[in-house]
Amino acid sequence: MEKINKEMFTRISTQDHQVQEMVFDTGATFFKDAWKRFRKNKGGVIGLFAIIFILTMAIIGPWLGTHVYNELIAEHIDLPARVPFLEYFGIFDGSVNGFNPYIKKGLTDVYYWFGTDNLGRDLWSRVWMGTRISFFVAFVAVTIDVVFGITYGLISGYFGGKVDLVMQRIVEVISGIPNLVVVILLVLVLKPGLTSIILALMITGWISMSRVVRSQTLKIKEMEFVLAAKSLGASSFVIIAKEVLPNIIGQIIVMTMFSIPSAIFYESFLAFIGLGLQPPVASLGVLISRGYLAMLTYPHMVTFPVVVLSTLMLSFNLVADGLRDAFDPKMKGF
Amino acid sequence: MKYLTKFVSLLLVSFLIVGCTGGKDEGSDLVLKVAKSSDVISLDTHVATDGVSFEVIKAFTEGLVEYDADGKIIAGVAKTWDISEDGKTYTFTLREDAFWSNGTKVTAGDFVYGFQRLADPDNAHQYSYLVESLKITNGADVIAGTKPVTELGVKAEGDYKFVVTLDAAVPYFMQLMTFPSFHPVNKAFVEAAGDKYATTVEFLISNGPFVLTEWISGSLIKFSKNEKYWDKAVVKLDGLEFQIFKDYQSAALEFEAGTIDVTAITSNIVDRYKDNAGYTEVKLGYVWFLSPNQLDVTMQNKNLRLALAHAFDRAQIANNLLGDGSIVATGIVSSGLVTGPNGKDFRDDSGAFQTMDVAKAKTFWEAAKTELGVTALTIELLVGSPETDTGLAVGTAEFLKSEFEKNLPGLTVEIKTTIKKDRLDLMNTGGYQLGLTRWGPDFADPLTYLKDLFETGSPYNYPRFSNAEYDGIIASVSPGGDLAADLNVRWDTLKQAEALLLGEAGVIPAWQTGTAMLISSKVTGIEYHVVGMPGYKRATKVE
Amino acid sequence: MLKYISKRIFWSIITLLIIVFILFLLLQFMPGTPFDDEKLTEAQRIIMYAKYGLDSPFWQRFGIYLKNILLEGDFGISLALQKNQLVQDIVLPRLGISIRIGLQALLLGTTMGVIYGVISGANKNKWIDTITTFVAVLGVSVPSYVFALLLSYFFGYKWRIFSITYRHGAPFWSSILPTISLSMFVMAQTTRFLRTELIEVLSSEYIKLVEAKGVKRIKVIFRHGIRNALISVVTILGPLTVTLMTGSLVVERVYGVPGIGDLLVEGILTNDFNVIVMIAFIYSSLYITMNLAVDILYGIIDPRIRVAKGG
Amino acid sequence: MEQKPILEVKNLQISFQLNFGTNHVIRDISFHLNKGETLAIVGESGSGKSVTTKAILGLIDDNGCVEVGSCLFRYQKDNKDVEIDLLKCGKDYLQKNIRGNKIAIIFQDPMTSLDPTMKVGRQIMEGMLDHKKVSNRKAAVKRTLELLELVGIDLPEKRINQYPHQLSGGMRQRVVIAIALACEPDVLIADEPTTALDVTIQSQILELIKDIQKKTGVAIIFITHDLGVVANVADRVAVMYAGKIVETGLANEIYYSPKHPYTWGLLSSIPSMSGQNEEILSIPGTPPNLINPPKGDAFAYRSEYAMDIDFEEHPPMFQVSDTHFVASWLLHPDAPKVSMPTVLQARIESYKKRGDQQ
Repeated sequence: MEKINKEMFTRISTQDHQVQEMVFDTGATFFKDAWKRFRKNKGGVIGLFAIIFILTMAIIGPWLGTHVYNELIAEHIDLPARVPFLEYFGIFDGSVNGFNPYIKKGLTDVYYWFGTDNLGRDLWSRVWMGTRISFFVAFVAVTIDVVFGITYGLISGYFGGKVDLVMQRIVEVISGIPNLVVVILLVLVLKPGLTSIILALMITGWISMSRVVRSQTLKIKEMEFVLAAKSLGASSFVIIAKEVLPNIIGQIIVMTMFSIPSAIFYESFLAFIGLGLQPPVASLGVLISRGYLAMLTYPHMVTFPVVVLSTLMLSFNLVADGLRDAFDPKMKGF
Repeated sequence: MKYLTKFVSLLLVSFLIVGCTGGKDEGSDLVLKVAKSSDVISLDTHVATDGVSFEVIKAFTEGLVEYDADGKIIAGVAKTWDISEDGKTYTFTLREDAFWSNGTKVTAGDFVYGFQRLADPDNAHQYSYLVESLKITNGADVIAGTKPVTELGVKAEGDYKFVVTLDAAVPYFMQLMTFPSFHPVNKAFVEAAGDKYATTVEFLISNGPFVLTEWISGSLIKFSKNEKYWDKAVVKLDGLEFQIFKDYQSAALEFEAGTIDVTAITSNIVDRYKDNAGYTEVKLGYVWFLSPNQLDVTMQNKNLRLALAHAFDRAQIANNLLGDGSIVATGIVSSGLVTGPNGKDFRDDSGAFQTMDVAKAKTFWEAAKTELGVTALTIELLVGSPETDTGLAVGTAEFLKSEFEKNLPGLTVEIKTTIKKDRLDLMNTGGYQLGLTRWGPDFADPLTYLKDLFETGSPYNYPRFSNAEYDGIIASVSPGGDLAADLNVRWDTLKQAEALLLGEAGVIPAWQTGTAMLISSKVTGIEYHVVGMPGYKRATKVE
Repeated sequence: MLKYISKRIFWSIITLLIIVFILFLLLQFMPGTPFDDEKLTEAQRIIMYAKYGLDSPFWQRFGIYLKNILLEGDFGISLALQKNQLVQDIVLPRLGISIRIGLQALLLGTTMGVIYGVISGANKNKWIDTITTFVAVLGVSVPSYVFALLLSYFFGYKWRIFSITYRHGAPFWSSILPTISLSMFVMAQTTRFLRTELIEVLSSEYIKLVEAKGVKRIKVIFRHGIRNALISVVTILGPLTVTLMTGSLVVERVYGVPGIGDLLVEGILTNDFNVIVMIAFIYSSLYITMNLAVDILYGIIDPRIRVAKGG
Repeated sequence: MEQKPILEVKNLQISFQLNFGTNHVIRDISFHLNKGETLAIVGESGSGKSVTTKAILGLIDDNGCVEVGSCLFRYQKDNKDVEIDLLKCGKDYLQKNIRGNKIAIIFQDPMTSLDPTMKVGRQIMEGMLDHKKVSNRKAAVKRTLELLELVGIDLPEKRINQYPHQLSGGMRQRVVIAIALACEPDVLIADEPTTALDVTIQSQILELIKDIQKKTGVAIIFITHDLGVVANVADRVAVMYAGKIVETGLANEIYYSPKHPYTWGLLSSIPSMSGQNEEILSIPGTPPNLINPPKGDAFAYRSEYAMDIDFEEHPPMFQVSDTHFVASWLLHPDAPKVSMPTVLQARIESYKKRGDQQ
């Protein structure tokens, strides 16, 4: 108070002080905000790290091991996991059901970190290669079905009316057939293999994306800024690309994150019933289905791919959850 | 994970509280419980083609003759039988105390009807070709539809005399009479049942040691002892149960728990049970082989086929990959199938072919490359993916790929997996290069392989192997051929034929299946055969 | 309301017919035939084709099939799995098993899901919420067959508590593991959904007003929160049924449950067309009926919709 | 009037924890409510008026926190005078003794403030039954019917069994009021009770509230952003801006001789009641963000009367009369003399006239 003096009571123009106002910009900071919120979500962050780790391992993992990928060594079949150093602690020491095949076979300085399969192949490199393939299948399938789903949803939602009616009938019919049935039949019709699986996943995967995009589009197209753009004579394409799409991008990203694990699951299920990739190419699903047959005897064959697969799916879901919360304005603090 | 376990336990507890009473199987006395990996496809003796169906049919019907435990032919519905001097007429005298489970007598007419029904082209029964291989008079014409079924060379002389006439002497005739397709069929019952015949237990009658009492699709096939069976004194079991376990591991666990008496196990889990008291390996007649399709230009190259034939380690497949009692197939005719006039098994006597020899394989490979004018080659290996009874077809294919690529530099093998039906379709229509397939013997004679699979024009000739000399040899040893009569000469000629076939690498045998079985020590008397179905008639079990 | 329902039913039937057509078309292109067998000759195959009417042109076949289904409820006979048997005779007994296990799973899953969802939603951001949320994420992300493997390994094999496979003699006892495996996803999904709903409901104005009335927190949650949140849980019953169907394909295979999921896979692997179409038909009708039922149910339990439509 | 006020808020500071930082929503406010009177708290949305009242009942969201301050509430419990600090007594105590029972609240939007799945009758009865104000259900029904009648709902027997969505907005708000009155509270907080309603319904509800106060003698805190609404209802008015009270006084003082430029702004922005084409002035700009509250007088940024000091120091409360306080440097003796805009002046004159006529 002591600083108060008469001069301070001169009236001034408000413009001089406008700069002090906190300016909240939308748009560019939208993702920054989302990212900030996402970072607070422990599950999401852990999931993100797990995905990055698994992805890294899928890229470099096969070469980290000491064995050649896909090499069959008949003398080394059915070996459980054995890791140097850890073996002294009684884990990963290569024993199974009470005996140690490494010792029995005289392979004293052979180490397979994840063990070998029934053809004597190194599971470490197969698991990571399998992860790579699962990733690949999921990414390609999801990328394509996301693009298709978005396009479909945008058109259906934006143009509405008869277009929407017809397009939604089509969606209704397609979604009436259980996905798995369609996927199995398509894979068979197209002959089992990588391309067929991707194609089959694609054909069935876009539905949910298109639904979300459509409902969001319906909401957004009634909003004032879109109506304004319309009245200014902007073309539909411009409106969709510049006004609608940027506003539903959050939802799209979240949906995409949810689609990836489901694609991975479908692929692994196909493998499980024996309709997977062409051997010796193996995805996680293939490894699980093969390992499952020996679960009683050599549980390591199924354990490692199951752990990786489950972790991967879990992580994607955690990240998707985190993103959803981050993008969802409803969850905003206040 | 730890939490998950806790959580699951919690779930369970809550579920248990909701109220459940653990149902246990009711303990019936002396019921043999057998685990099967697949369900019955058909109970109709003529429609059935698969192992489980035949095994079931064999348990509730009986043919003219049967195998005993050692594979000798013994009386069935036929008390005695006479073979004419020229070996072309078989006269069976049927026992008069054989009854169908509905009380009617089993008569010669039932056999006549059964044979005719099998051969009837309208039915397109898969095993009708056996009528042809048996050289039953007019058989080929009836199947082709050019003569009515009544012209087939079978007749009933009264109720208890059944006569079959053949165009030529067939050495394996009696063996085939044990085959379920030649079991009697009750005409009146079939016609009364119409389309429903053999589709459910109600529309079925039996004349064998057991009666089928319950068939729950996908889970259970139940038999009880047939009180009307003529030889019921021999049947010790009160009942028989086939439980269906899609997964061998579950079956094995049930075996451990004592709820199952007999189960097969796959190589994947053999290691776990090798030391089990109940562990047995049963040799089966199925031979798995690589079929090089000679409609394919590349596969027409003999050197290539030979290179492949010598380039892989069969012992690894049989002993390490499978390890379930499977053995190396040194030739196409299975071991234990037939014993020759010299008292030797055909397999041992004929010798080992296409043994692994990498150097030799490489030589053939070089020659093949030169002839084909290539430095590198890609071939496609067709394999059925979920082949139910052999989970390991794909694994074997992967092993073969690795062996071929390792030993024949420049060769790339692409594995093509597809469902079994599609694999067979492709092999039937010739749309493949190299296929992994199998053949089970239908009767105890080398011809079951050599003739049916590799004679020019045979419908089962997947490799499209065609060799005039070979066809000549096969014709000469086939029923009615020049050399068919002299058993010693025939034997040697058959060996010669196999040598020719395998020398050409018209086919590349890989292994002969064995099945690792777990049979409870309480059980005795189940009869397993290389050809034909297991017999449960004389099986027994102590409590 | 009645008009709405009849309109929905009409469209459902149209949808079903289109689905049957699509399946028929797909099956047309299936590789192999139901008759491929090691020992069946080409000539015999042609006879078989003629015998079962598979040699006639596509439209004619489809017409006959449609006529048989619609007029006689006849789905044809099995071509490969259980030869010559009426498909409905094979499918219907198995459908019972599948539905029973499905319902058990639905019941267990939604019950547990509601409990967890309420615990989690009412204790938002507390440790118990974190745990239940994590379990729920685990439930939706781990494939059902992995659960099936885990459960059968530990409970069936390691500890020998439950039967490892479905047994006809003990239909309930041996269906516990399949039920649990199947219910995991339902449980997780319900938990997640209910949690979100409950949080939203609990943060709504009317809950604030109830709190302002001085009603106890626990009463607020039970009397108002759950009541309102549960209404929307009904909407996910439709999608959950689909999940159960998909799940049953997997779980029935692992546990050897002789249900229709397992039969469908077998049918597909053996090209048994009639079996495939009938099961897919059942699945689709179940799904469509379920969606319709959910819509109607939603209208019944939510007074807002109930009256809006009624008046 | 030497009776102690029934409710006394002192130096209240509330902040909300957000992802980006702390939002200082309430920045040191004090006010009191006397028995039986109506206090209007007026301010733009976001000025913190709702938060204040929610804080009194302990209803602020989980991320909100009362940093400093007290809220003394005096009431009778078992015929004894009790004085407690509502901010410190714990949620259980609030729930058992205060909420609904002694202090009731009416929310802004009747569309969202009723449980859509419960019949209105049950919603009204809920509070009485829980607080044991009635002995049994039958009595509760009887009381509910009375309440419905009191709040002016016709056919109460029918309405009692209806769901909220079957009622119009005005009726719903009447139900909400009935809920609030169910336990005969000492204080009624009306949080913008008419904002979401049509103009005609608005005045009906206002009349109702006035009427109820007459009948029951309940003290009312009336929160609004619209000074016009409370003109006929309020005994005293407190004007809030950016988490602070900037001007408080008797209704007449605020309406007829407002001193704070913000109050001027608010008064100017009241839509004309006379229906003549008067100039309506709106206040330029938006309220400041309170995560980083501006230094000095928060309103200065929007005020055309801003002075240098406004950006340095927050003004203290200058007392104009016994009841009239203003937080503006303009009342500092050193400040240049400014007077309210002429438009407003004209308006006030017309109000006065009308007021005299009435």
